[in-house]
Amino acid sequence: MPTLIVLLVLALFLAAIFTGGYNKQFFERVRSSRTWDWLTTVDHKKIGILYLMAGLFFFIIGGIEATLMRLQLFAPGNELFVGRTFNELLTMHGTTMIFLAAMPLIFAIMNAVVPLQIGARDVAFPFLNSLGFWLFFFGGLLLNLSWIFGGAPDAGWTSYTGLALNEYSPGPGVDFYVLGLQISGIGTLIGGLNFLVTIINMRAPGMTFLRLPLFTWTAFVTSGLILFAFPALTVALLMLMFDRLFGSNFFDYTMGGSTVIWEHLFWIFGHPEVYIVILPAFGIMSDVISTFSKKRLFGYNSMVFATVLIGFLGFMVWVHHMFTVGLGPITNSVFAVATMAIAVPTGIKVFNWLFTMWGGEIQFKTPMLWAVGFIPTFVLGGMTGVMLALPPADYQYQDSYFVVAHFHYVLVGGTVFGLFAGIYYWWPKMFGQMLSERLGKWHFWTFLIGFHLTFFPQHFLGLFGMPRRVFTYQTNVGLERINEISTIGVAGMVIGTIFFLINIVYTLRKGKKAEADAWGLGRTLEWSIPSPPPEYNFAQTPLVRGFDALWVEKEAGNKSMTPSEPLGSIHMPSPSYIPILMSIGFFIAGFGFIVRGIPAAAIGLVVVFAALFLRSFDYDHGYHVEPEDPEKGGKE
Amino acid sequence: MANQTNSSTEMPNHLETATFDGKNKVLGFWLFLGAETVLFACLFGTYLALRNQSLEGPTTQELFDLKLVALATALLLTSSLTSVLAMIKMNERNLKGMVTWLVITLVLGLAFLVLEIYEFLHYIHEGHTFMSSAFGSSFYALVGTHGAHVTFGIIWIITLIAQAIRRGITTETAPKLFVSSLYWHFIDVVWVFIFTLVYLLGKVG
Amino acid sequence: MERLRIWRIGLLISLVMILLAGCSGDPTLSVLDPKGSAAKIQLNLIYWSLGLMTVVFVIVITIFVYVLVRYRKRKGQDRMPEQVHGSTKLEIIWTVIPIAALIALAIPTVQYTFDLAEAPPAEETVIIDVTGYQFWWEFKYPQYGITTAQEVHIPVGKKILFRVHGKDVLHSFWVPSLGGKVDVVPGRVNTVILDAKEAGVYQGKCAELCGSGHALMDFKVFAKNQADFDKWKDQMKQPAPTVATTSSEANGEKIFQQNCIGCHAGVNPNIQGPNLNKFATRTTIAGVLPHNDENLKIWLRNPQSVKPGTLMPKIDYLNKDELNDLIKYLDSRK
Amino acid sequence: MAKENNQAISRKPESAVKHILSFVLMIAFTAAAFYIVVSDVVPSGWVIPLLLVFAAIQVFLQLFTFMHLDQKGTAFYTFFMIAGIFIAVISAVGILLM
Ligand code: HEA
Ligand code: HEA
Ligand code: HEC
Ligand code: CUA
Ligand SMILES: [Cu+2]
Repeated sequence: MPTLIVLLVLALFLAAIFTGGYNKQFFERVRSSRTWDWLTTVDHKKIGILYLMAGLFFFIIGGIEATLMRLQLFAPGNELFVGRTFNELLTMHGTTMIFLAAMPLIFAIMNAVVPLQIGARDVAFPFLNSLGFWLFFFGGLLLNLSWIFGGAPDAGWTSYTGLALNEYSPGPGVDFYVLGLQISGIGTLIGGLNFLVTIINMRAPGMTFLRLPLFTWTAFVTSGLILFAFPALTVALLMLMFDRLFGSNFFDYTMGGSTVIWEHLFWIFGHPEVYIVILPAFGIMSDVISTFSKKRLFGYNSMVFATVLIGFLGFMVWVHHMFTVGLGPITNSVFAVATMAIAVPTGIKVFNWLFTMWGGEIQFKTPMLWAVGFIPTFVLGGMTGVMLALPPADYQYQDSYFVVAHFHYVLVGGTVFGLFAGIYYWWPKMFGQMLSERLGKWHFWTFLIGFHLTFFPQHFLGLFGMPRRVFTYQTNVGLERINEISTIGVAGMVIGTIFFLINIVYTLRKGKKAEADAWGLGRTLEWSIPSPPPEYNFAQTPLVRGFDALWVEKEAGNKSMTPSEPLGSIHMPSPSYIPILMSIGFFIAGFGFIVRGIPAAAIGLVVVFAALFLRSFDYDHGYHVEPEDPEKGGKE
Repeated sequence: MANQTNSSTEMPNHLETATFDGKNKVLGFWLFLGAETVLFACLFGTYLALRNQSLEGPTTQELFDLKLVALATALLLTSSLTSVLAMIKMNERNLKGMVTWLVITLVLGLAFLVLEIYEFLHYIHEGHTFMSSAFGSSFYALVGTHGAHVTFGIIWIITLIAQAIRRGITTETAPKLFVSSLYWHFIDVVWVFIFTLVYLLGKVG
Repeated sequence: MERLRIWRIGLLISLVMILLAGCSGDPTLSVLDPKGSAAKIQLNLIYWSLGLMTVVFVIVITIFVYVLVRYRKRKGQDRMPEQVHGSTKLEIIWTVIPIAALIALAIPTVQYTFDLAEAPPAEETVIIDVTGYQFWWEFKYPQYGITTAQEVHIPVGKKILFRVHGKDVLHSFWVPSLGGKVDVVPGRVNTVILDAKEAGVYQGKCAELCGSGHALMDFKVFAKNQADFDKWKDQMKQPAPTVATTSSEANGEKIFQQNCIGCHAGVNPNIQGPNLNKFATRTTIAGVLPHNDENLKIWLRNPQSVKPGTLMPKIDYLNKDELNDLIKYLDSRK
Repeated sequence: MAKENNQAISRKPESAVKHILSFVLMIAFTAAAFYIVVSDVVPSGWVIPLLLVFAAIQVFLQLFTFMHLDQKGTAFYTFFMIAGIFIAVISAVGILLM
């Protein structure tokens, strides 16, 4: 059946081309269309915008799922979404938010900003960049198709086995989780690798490692974490797929398997993952705070050191998610101490931010508002994190709403606030228009208030004995009022998000045009080129003469960067349809496996290999463009 | 910018890193190998944790045949050497020499694969299958993933030989050939751990 | 403007805080109202860490508010701040002080972690084997040969060693008033040592997502004085009355033998249901409904409507009389 | 793009001798590993540690001869490989022991 569908679609597709559409003109028209341009682009700036749009889309989906859950929990005994449906909502909410909203939004900003900050014309592997995006996108699509095809996964975003095995989660739900995440995970891994090589190899002359802007540093460390953490997820998902599809016994204890192995593998990936999503937010904070305080970042070297240390320690603490598994007091103690240690580098960061503002001249533009809202919120989340790190106390908190409160303080109050700061900050650079300050402020205040109203009370829910992942709770044990408040708070976040969407639409219609140095306070290289930048970014690769490269020039009285090379024609990579083709192949293959349609899966894999083959013999050398001379009004 | 060759006109003596693309490729590939290391570590960890869960099936002691493994090891180790010799020929711009060594590498790799398939068939016959127990699952997952890497490596090297013959040793083919050779050595490194931690340890107990 | 709003939020948060801090939850369910020594130790650590965190937070917030107020850009101002690079002295301070704070946290943490894992002397402990099933709990007392479900009885003041077993998926055994949780891991036996300082009925929860009915996988702990506990123990050890006293009970027994025994007496090893031998002594049905005939009817007619995903099938094929007889029979199981 | 990248790292062409030597060593260590397992020349407690040492030496040989990490300009490769191995060991030991 599924194979039939796939074949049918394919046949229709070919028929359409061969009967009606097949003539040279048609192809020409397709090729010169805007859509084709976006589908095949390998330009990091456009890929950044694609990531941004997809990430926001999934953020709204995840937010709607959260809203529905909160509605169910508004009162005890509600019957909106009970049992399995609720579990599907909570699984898809967590999975969507982490993998399909937070991660791509981070990649959006990394793509838009990192090459500009290091003075590069593109990333190291433009082709892989595009491939990474399309794999993520089709993986996410596959995951969300589960709602239509037989039910969403319902075993939690952690998908603990036992429950996630066929016997206890029949139906294709968890298969969608496994294959959707596998595909988008490969995309993420490719993206991380690409940024590592970009930052190592593509820096402009003079841009030494200790002159990198902090956002680039965090992008670097985050990419390193992706590189080493995602393989664990890959292996875990592979094993779960084998267990579910091919009858192996990794996790079935009656056949000698062990559910604890899943927990290990998941958290070996999962803990670094939470730092993957917070570190870029730290980087954004550092850039935004120093810009709007009109001051150099306080303690740059220790900031870099702290970033690297957090990344490194992130791999040695995963067992703090498993304190109640019964691994014994020695293991628990060791991992508890390792976990607490992370508070030290994080604290260094927090204090450095505070002292960056100290003595500065703080302007509360929207990005800075988010940054200012971030600090106390994130610190609160970090504090509860340290409280969770104490095993005896964690025996009480674990899997209660206290944990839910903790991770929303760091994920929303940290990552999401950071991302909003970054989006407002770099929007002018990405789109060439300023977002409305007034709507931005409305967005900030409604979201902030709604956020605290929703999640602060949840600490108490946990302490009063409410486990997480429940669709209802008892009456008369002091939980009703708090849940009510918590649900009401969501309204603030919904309204805030709507303000944001209005802001985007409004700006795209009649936004103010942005200058090259959009905020007038730019310190780093991206503010030295027009907004939005030309396709080759830098007409001439700049010569970097210190940390905060643009600021250095400003202080020396220069209006722009000193070029490091003569003006000349610039080589650009050609767009390619292979990434999207390959991703569609993976998508079909994944779908085939899920519906147990081996032929469909085979067709998908054939497409993948065909694309690989095409790529292998692809000797496209790209093309050259002549940059506009910045002296002759090319600039700005 | 991506394809600029070295500013000096004379050919550099390490072709694989003579261009930006080449440099990026080699670095990117090393990073990829770093990720693969973690991937295999997870498979090893799982295998070692589950290797005594053979239920009614044969145990490691009963199952493994060291003679076969020794032969496979010798084949793969030798292929690692021939692969590096091919790279030396490549940097001497000796297409014929390079292709010869690569073909030898391929033959050794294929022989290894044949041995492995034979071994698997034998085990399945003994009642040790992917589905018979957690030991079986983790064993085939680990050794099978390695085998899949070998298979992929063989196909990859074949396409690269074809390209090298068509286009010669250039700054474009050289990085590809070079990273495929890195890949091949890496497979060998993984095998060193497989024969140590799976087969030899399985005999020791 | 901004400053005003920040204060308003601060006010709001502290208001909520006061509101919530005023109560400490339900005495049978709250972590903040401990009734056992493990919970007490854990609460001490919670308070200690909370205290330390509050201090750190106050420091951060003080600097934060000061900076925001003092250094915000005023109208018409255009000052060029000094571009300081950093300060080694300050940086050392905020590295060392957190380390000190963490050491102060780590010492009791490690201490308590080992304390809580220490098994009490065997003679003085009551051993209870707990098994978590989708979505109910079984309790066995190997020392007394008692098996029960959903409700576990313990003597006040004695250390109880819960040995936690799993048969299907992960669950987690949690009695907030008495102490922290431990996971139910199939293929593994975990232990947790709890005690109750005062008599009472404490609520237990499953704290690990285990399927559709996870939210309703509740149980109760009855902490009793030694005398009461012994009485209960003796009653449980009595075999349930074997001879039916009335005809409807006899009829009920027949129905039970025909329809229910497969799951409810351990005959079928795959589909397990709770032991109903002493069902009439329980205060709840399936751990969630108050025990009365009305609710029992609801449960039997459609268990899924009470607990989504439960493995107990609908008993909707019995007529009214048969159902009443069955209920009579169940009521006689004490 | 960056200046320091503009010069190809010029290294001496490698000779085959080094690699063949390294290969001989690998074969020797492999043979030794197999030998100590099938014979009992080594006390049983020592076998496993010794096996691990032999494997580690072989990895070193592969990385630093066959994979050319002994050459100049490979600092990043080495750094990431060591980081990978470090995380790999933690993860594998973590899964295994707990
Ligand atoms: C962005 C994501 C993010 C971040 C940054 C963190 C940061 C931290 N997390 Fe969190 N965590 C999650 C996301 C995150 N976490 C998620 C998603 C889960 C749940 C997963 C699930 O089960 O579904 C989780 C769960 C979780 C647990 C498991 C709880 C349980 O299930 O029982 C623990 C336990 O130790 C923990 C600890 C910590 C610690 C110690 C930090 C530290 O890094 C925090 C450090 C920061 C500070 C401490 C504040 C600033 C510091 C100072 C101002 C200096 C002075 C401070 C001191 C002296 C203390 N987290
Ligand atoms: C980055 C990650 C992230 C983010 C941003 C969020 C955001 C939110 N989360 Fe999320 N959450 C998780 C990650 C995240 N969460 C994870 C990992 C879990 C664990 C899952 C598990 O247990 O497996 C979890 C679990 C979780 C729970 C616990 C469920 C349970 O245990 O039973 C709850 C309950 O309140 C919740 C609520 C919310 C809310 C209200 C938001 C809000 O902040 C959302 C705000 C956003 C919106 C409200 C957008 C809506 C916008 C609109 C509706 C606009 C209208 C649309 C148009 C005009 C088109 N989350
Ligand atoms: C397929 C197996 C099965 C059959 C048949 C079955 N039950 Fe059950 N029963 C269960 C399971 C499983 C539970 C536990 C449900 C839960 O709490 O999730 C249960 C729970 C109960 C409870 C609540 C127990 C408690 O400890 O609170 C009662 C009462 C009960 N069953 C009565 C009956 C009667 C009467 C019949 C026959 C007419 C019957 N059951 C048939 C499986 C079964
Ligand atoms: Cu059992 Cu949740
Ligand atoms: Cu963590």
